[in-house]
Amino acid sequence: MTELITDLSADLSSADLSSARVGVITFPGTLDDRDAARAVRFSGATAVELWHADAELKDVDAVVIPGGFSYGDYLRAGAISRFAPLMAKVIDAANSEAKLPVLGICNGFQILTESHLLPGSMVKNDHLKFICRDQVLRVENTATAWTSAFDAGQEITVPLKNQDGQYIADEKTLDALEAEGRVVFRYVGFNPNGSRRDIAGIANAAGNVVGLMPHPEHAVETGFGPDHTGTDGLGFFSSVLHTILSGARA
Amino acid sequence: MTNSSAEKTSFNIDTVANAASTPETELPWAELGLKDNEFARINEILGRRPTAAELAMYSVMWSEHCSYKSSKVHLRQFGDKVTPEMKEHLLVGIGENAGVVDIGDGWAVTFKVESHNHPSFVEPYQGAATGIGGIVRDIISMGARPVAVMDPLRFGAIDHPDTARLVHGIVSGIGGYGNSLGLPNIGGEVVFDSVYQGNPLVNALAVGVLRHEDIRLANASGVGNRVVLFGARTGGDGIGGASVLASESFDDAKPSKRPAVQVGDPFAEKVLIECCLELFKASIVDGIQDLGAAGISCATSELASNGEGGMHVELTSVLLRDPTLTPGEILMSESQERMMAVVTPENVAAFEAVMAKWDVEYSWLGEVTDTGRLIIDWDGETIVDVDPRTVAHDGPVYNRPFHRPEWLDALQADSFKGEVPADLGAAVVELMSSPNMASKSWVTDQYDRYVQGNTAQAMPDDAGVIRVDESTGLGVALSTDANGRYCYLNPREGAKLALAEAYRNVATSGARPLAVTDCLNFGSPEDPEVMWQFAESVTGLADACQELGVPVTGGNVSLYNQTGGVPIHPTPVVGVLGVFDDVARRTPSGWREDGQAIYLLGT
Amino acid sequence: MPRIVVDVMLKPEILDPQGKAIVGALPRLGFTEFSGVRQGKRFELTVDGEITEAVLAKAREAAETLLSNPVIEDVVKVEAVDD
Amino acid sequence: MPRIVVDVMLKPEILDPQGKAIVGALPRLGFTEFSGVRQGKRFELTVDGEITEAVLAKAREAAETLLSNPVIEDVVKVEAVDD
Ligand SMILES: Nc1ncnc2c1ncn2[C@@H]1O[C@H](COP(=O)(O)OP(=O)(O)O)[C@@H](O)[C@H]1O
Repeated sequence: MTELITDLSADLSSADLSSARVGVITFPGTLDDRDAARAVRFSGATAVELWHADAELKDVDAVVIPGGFSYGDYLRAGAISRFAPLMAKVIDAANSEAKLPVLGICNGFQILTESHLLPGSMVKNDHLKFICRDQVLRVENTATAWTSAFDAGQEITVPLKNQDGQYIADEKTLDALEAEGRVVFRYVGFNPNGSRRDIAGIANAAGNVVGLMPHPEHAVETGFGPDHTGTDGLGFFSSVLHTILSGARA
Repeated sequence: MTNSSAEKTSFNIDTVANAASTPETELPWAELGLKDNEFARINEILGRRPTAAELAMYSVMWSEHCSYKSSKVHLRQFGDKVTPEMKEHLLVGIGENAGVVDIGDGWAVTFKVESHNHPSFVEPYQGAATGIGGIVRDIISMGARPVAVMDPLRFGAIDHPDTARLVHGIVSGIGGYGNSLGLPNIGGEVVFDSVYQGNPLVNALAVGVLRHEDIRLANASGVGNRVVLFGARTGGDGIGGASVLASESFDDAKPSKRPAVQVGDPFAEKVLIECCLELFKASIVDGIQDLGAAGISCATSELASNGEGGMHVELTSVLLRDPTLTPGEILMSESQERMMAVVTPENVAAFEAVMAKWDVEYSWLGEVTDTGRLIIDWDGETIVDVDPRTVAHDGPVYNRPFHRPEWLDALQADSFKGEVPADLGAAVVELMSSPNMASKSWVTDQYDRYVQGNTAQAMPDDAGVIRVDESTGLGVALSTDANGRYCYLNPREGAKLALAEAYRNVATSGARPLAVTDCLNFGSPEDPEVMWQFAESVTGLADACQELGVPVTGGNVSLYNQTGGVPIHPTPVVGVLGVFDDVARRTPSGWREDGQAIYLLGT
Repeated sequence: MPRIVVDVMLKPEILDPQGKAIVGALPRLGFTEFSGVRQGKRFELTVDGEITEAVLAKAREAAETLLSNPVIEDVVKVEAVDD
Repeated sequence: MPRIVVDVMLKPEILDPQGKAIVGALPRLGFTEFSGVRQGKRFELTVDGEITEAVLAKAREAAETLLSNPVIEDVVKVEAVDD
């Protein structure tokens, strides 16, 4: 079993860590919710189950919108989920002064773009097929709520698996994202889906909302991640723990 | 739930009373695939002619696919050759939707392989997709959470013009459905051989995990318990061939538009999985059965005959996608993503609450009775009144003639007589670049192997490995194997070798092999030479299972895999399941580090 | 630019999971006017030059062979547009 | 049955991977008449009762909010048909 990880100062007890509540939303058709909750637990925080039809966010300090095929990806990936009652709460909380940290992974990223919390959109992979592989990413921005545990420019390997993963936006939006440092992750070595400018993940202007196509929650445990060893995904969850405990919301 | 189908129907209904008073009515039993002796037997069982609806039920349930009428006499060996030690870990054996094996610590696994060969030839994407959907429902109906799938595949020659259509359609169908369900694909096979040109083999294996106390069986007991159908609505899917039933009174042959192809809805199935698991967790359902081939005919007759009583159902309560369906068609429909359950009256409200949460449609069809009869009404009038056992279990059994093919001696004598090539290096390269040896990552990269976070091994390893218990590392290994060419040369030894290969793959991963499932893909049982291949293969497999001490817990038989009179090579696909006390001990295939020593074990 | 529009829909008797999901979502968004939804495909083929009867015939052929799957879909329209 | 047809296409400036694949496949099948292909979506909404101007307005609203994503797609048609 992987030991608890955190890059926080040593005097924090695990009780302090577990006081951080990270919500994981399940929509009909969500697949990676239990994996995301496991990743949250490994970081030491408490994972809180949220159901798309819930009216309240249950006092969570951060939210993960996990991957999967919510509503079958029918119509457009994320198009129907975006209208879930709980999403209205997430959108408000993300835009509020408290800047609730929100991470959208794969289908979660698609839901965030459909919700206009993040710009651009995803279309079918340029090769039109589903692709599952261990993918190298470069962390381009370590100032977001979800990336502070990484070093700038660090290369990490996490699984990628999607069918509609080609990130697109108009040139103006892309230029603005680059200029504002909001491209958070880029594909390295191989662009698996034709995404513009090799973009794998982006953030909103405040840096509390991050979306990416690859799956950090599948790289948190030795033996079950990339090449049976990789645990690079843990950094996402320890980062948000840091964000929460360092008093962003205190 | 309200239902509006009753008032929309306007055909004449063939009731039991009508059948009794009109014995001379011509019935389309031959068109429905029944033989004259079988039709005579139905008349004898009922003591009158069957109604249209009864004819529909018997014809689908007595088909080769549902009744195993040609294979049954041979499959008995799987039971007869089981020793008490082999049964030690067996919680549920052959006969239920899938076998269940004890893996310790109160955990159990259920697994099964099935074929969807013919539908995949007609419509590759949907055929393969619904193949995954069907086997996964078998696993759910045992009370388990599905945790992985595998897909042993056989295609025709790689350069044949039709092969691309099949390969790309089938692979994306398996991925499209399995990926959407959140089931890691942990292994399979891809073989190209021209014998499979008109008969690709699309076999699908699913495995699920459960606690011992969660095992659910397909039986309807407890008089007064309610019978409910839930999931997708019933459409005309899969009854294209039986369109003679479009006219329930057999006089006005109206042309019917019935889709021969079923389209899968993986989203609906994913919701169904979660919804069933919630029902199991709260002990809301007493009996449960998935709807596959033969749809409601199969579910009602099996549930009723496995219980101790009978069942009374009102068919107009079935929610329909197509309101023009006749009762016979509703009974035969193979619409996907449906389940039938038995619920005590006290649990009705709890059941409805779970359906509401997951937004799943359902309708109460009737209840369990103590009459020993399966009674189906249409708007209050009885259209089926049968002993359910006669439908589900007492179908015809054939001892079909078989004999060893005369050409076999010549074939076996035709051994390799060429020269050993001087340039072995070139030979190796040539071998490795053949489509059957080359890397399969072009297939497996289209499958999700990470979802659920418990995959300890998948492609390119010899066996897939899945963790079952996160706290202890308890897990299982699975491998599927077959070699049609070996079986063609010697079906008995070929079947043994298939088991031996799967067994070795599981053992080399570090697991202890425990149980077997098989999918027996053969040509026509009416061909005595094919029947011989079948009999020999089953004997070989049963003997080898006894030798290795692993029982067959379930599987599937797929016959009539032949085009233009030419059968495929006999292809018994064997799946072996093994157990790990801790999957951290798994051993991946291939060299990992420089400097390691290489040993060759065995003979 | 002269174009040919090809519309393809699933055959009416075939299940349309996408349409089903949309029809379920509409009332939740306050749209109660629609009792059913079917989702199909629309292709726009660009033609360099004039759309003659021969070109249209080719488009019809492409619609039946490549753009639709006759096992489950119908070509409901092949038509020249110019705008 | 009265229906409303909604057509949605990717915005012209957005590369359409499916259209591109089709345009590549056409010449291989002997279709050389078409220089470009774009693939979009066609929805058929069934209405129980009459298609009034108010119902059409609702369909337009559904088209803009749910059936299309304005970031990448245009609603090219919302129209009543009866056949
Ligand atoms: N259709 C398939 N689906 C999933 N995995 C497959 C499929 N075909 C092959 N594989 C996997 O790819 C790997 C290599 O397969 P193969 O070349 O057949 O290996 P071997 O010859 O050692 O059996 C194995 O892990 C196998 O399970």
